[in-house]
Amino acid sequence: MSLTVPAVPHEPGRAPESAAEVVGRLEDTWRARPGLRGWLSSVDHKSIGKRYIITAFVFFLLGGIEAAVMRAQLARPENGLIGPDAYNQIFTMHGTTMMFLFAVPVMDAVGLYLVPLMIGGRNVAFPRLNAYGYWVYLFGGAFLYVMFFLNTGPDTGWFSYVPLAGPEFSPGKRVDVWAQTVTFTEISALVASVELIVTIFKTRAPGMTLNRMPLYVWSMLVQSFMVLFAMPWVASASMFLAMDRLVGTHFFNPAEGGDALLWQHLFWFFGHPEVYIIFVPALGFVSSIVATFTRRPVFGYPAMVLSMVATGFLAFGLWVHHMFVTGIPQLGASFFTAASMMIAIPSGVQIFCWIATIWSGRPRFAVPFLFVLGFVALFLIGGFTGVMIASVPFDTQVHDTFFIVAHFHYVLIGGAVFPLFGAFYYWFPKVTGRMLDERLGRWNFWLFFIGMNVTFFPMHELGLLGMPRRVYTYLPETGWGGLNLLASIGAVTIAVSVVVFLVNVARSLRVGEAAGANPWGADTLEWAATSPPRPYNFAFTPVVESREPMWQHPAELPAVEGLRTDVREVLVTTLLDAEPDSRHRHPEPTIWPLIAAIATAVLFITLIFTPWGAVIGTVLLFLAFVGWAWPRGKDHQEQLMIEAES
Amino acid sequence: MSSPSRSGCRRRRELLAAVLLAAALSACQREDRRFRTWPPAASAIPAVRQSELQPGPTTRDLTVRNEYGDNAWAVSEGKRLYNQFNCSGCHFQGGGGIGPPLMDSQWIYGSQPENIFATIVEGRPNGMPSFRGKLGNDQVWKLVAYVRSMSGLLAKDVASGRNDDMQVRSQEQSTEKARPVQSAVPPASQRP
Amino acid sequence: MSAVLQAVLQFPGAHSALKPAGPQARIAEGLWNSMYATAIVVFLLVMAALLWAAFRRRRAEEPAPDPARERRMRRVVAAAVGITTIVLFTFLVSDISAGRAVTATPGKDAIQIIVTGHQWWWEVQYRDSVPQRWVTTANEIHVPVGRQVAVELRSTDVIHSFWPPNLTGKRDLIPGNENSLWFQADSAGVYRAECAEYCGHEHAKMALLVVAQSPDSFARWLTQQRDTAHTPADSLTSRGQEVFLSSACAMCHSIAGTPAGSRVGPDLTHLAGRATIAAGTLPNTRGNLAGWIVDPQRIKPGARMPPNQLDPADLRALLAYLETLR
Amino acid sequence: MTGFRIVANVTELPTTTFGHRSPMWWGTIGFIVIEGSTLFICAISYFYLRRNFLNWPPEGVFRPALTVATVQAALMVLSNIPMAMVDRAARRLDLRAVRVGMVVCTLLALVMCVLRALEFEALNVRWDSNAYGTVAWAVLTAHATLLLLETLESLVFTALLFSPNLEQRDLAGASDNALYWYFLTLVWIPLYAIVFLSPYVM
Repeated sequence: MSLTVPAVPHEPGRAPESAAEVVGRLEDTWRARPGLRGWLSSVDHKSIGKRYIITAFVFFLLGGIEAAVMRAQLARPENGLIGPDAYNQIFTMHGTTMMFLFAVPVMDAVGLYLVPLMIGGRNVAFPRLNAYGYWVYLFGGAFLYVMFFLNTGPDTGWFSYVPLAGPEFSPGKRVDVWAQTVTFTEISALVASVELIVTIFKTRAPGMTLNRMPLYVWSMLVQSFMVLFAMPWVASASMFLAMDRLVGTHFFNPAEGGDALLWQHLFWFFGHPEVYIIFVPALGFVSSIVATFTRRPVFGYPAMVLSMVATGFLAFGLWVHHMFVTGIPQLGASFFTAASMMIAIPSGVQIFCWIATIWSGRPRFAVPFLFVLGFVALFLIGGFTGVMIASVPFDTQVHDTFFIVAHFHYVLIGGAVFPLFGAFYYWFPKVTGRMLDERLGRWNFWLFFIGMNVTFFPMHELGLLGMPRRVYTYLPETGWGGLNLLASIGAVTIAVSVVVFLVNVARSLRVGEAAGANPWGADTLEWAATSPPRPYNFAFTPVVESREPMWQHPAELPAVEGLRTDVREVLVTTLLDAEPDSRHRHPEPTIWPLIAAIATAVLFITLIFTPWGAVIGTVLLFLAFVGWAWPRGKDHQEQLMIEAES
Repeated sequence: MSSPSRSGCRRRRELLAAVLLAAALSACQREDRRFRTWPPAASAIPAVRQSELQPGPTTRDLTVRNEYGDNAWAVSEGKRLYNQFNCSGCHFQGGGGIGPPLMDSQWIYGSQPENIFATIVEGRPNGMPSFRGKLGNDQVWKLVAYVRSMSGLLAKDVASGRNDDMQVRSQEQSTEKARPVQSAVPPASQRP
Repeated sequence: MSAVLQAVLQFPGAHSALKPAGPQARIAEGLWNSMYATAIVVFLLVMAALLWAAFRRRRAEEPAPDPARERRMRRVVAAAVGITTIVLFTFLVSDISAGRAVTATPGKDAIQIIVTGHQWWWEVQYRDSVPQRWVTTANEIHVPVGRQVAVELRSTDVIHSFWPPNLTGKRDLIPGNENSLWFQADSAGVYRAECAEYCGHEHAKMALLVVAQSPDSFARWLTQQRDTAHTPADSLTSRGQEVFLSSACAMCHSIAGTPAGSRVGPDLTHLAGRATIAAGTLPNTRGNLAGWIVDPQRIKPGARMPPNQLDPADLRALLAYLETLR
Repeated sequence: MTGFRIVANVTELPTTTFGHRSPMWWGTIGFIVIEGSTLFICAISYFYLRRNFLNWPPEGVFRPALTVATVQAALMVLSNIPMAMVDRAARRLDLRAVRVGMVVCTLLALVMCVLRALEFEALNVRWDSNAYGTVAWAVLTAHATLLLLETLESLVFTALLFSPNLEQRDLAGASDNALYWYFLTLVWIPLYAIVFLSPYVM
């Protein structure tokens, strides 16, 4: 009763179908389901990606509002705008939102939207899992904000150091909310990383060997591996914390043999790579934009790839430099100093390669390219201060001061948010079919660039003058008032620039110039699809023969035919050389990922209030996954075959 | 102007708003950190009757509501004060020793907040000192809330978790509620 | 640049890493100066290269990737990476040697101090071979100029961090992990130390003063601190002492020589000799003290000091008594 | 819009693949990495907290009982034999053998769940007694969670094998399930050594 490979529906010598016919049938097969239910059951990486990006951007705005409130409070000494309780919640919300709900998700989101298009695929490898990841993320973020508005916002910092965040010093449910939000977002980030790795490994267009992958796809591959190895640390740590708080375990209780430093090791073993998890995709944005706007391939492709991989590895050897003032032995500290300085080398390689690319290319100063130039300036400053604080004697002076606040905002805003805004301007026409306005874009860029420097440059000085971080106010006698006021004025400028961006998006969606498939004359495959792309992305799976397929064949791409068009089917290729290997069934739209995400949310939220939550949640989750996994038997061709054989 | 369906919709919305508001208020109460305001009940020491006899027609006392009993932060402050003011010197971590145990269901002088308040402020015979004038009313009410949490009389999401100390008893938030029983003396098993 | 900004904005320097008054702070400042100068040079070079690359005048028709030019570019990029590596390596070497100097163990004759962090104040203890000569104070360290001070750092609740930037870098106070550091003040003066690890509501108002004085006056100070409090001499101050002992004050504070011996709050035996109250928050004046006693939550919301509704006469007496605690 | 020029036809390619040719296999590897890291972190924490104690287990705590845990460890190793048979049967598309093997393995998984409940007893310490108890429970609970999930998944998958909706490519799922099973049972051996044996030697 063994089964055999099914007979393929293929007639040798048959004339190839006409493109119009294929497109007609693909439209039918891949059509999105109508109505609200259809919307909720979408598994298309583009609709999920768009939701993901918009959600992350909403969190960016919320985090920005929190930042504005903090800058208002700190604008002058002994300000009475908000008290310590509100301030502590707000600065914790700001950090948690920006790191867990904005920066990592938005990078994953853009990747989930772009990567399948860039590698000539129809969708991500596990579309339902993708939808599940999004819903879990949405519920996690919404949960945090609902609790915040109920005065249950976490108030122990985005790093939640024990014992302050432990059961004795943080009564109530605030820190539990934080711990569970972290768990939610870790799940979605881990899901996205598995998703992206397998998509990149197995569904690249035929001929797109690893050596021909766009640099952006490389950056997402490196980032996904980093997520895979970093996120379990914080997920475990937050679980330990929740257990200490809820069932009285002693992970962090020194009196019973626990250890407060264990938390710091676990947290920073995740927390340092986290910065690079945010930063590495930005390198991919920059490389894409630089190539397109200098009209030449990025100089030194192998060096660029190797330096991203090196960054990914080195990022795991730096965590202790967040703990230089906890009293670790000097020899150990020297190792981490060395590692922290060495990671500047791959960054240097990349910056030099981009400069070489720009020098030898023919630059066009469109808005995305402006953001890249701004990125280089800001990231250099952040990088320099990064090298400085790798030095133990200097770090003991500026650790936990506004100097560090300045440093990582230069790295994260300069190094990640600027490229991200560049990416918004660059790929907006692909996603919406319309161009963003260039004039508003320039306003957006210059206000952001100036505001960023006015806000954060004085903070270096404040740190050296002794202003610690995370203070809700300061005394007039300290003399920190002037620079703080300056920083607050800069924050207003940044806020205005973000408003300009929102106006630009709102206007361009309605009256923006229509973009063709490839408005910038770019080199990668996503520009072969229509703007916005159809649900199946490409009528035929393209075949890749170089690193710049769209420059090589601007008019007509080589492609393969033969994937079924009556059901959703995608092509699976081999890992290294991307040779066509098998045809893989793509799931239909389904509501079950949403239901499974609701069950997950019930599990984590009830767990805060009762240990029975584990039982209730597990049962619900089990039911949801049964519904998810159970076959619908849509395709009779395969089914009949197995019945006949058994 | 208001069609039935619309008013029904509005009623539903009002209901929703009310539910949300209730949820918000209950969460506020649990999570509030009120540094300066005092609960109304703290404005005066309630006179708790020591005798059943009373002049005139028989009346019942109004139960005093200790708002700190719904506030996790106040309860944890109470726990801190309990240790700092050396309540543990006699009652230990609730198991009792020199003084009666506080984590069981037996109450000699009553389990209501105002009873415990009176016990702390007035003192009791056989060793419980009077803390009148030594503690602010506010602090006493926090202690009252914590003492009640030790025998599970507060909601579990308000009661404290473990301290960063040696483990001598299971944490308050895992303590099952014990129905208070009036008893003249501590049960024999817990007598020293 | 920082010097210019300072000149323009007139910062006081009692709490600044840029005005070193001790060996470690001086090493850190030296590192900062050299790294800052290097950073400016490198930044200007890289930005010049970038702007030149972007805006240089181009011939009308330049061939895109020209192999000979690519080879030249490869050499330039490799050279730039090489220089980067050398600069970083220089930093590393100078940093490690600086690190050695900073962490060297203090000498045998160093003064031993125990600093204990509490939410949100500092307990300071000078130990001695004779326990009767131990001195406990709060929120203020007195040290002699030119002598090493070894500080043992402890915490009873959450993590705090001890940081007098003019003297030395910071070190965390971690419950369950004993830490220590040493510093030395090279010139007399008052230096401020803020708590540098987020520790809850009043992390912003948890400061400590380091008073560096001549060895003689330090010795006088220490001897005087060993005394118990004077017995009140007049009726007003003895009434004040009565108020202290019979009210909530004595539940938390101790005054050596009186029955008040609780260790919950700061030791007040020599309160009047300290420059500030509420952990470096307010100058120690009669008015501030009165405001602090009556309504501390207005000054430090969340602090553990409860409000005290005292009769005005009692308050006056109490203040008069506290002012005698020199 | 760019046009397309057909250069190849992929109709002949198979729709069922096993091992590293299948995306699901890679997905499973991904989740093995995640869960393996989680277990690794619990194990690291175990040794990190060990440093805070003079005696391990701390004084006054009994060492864990070994009988149940040893039986469990042996069972886990041995269960790989039927699972490897399922894996091979799936690869040669032998539906009947896959059905029989999965029923056996699912029953074994249920037995392991029962043994796991007994293993908690065998630790001889509560999670809230001290950090030793805490971290021993953590290792055991982390693995128990995965075991429970795998048991549930095997149950569903076995039921699916008897469903009329079964498709040929579902058999690749049996192979992926086997891969996860190898991980789950074999990773227990070092964890067993840490939680149950190391208190006798450290």
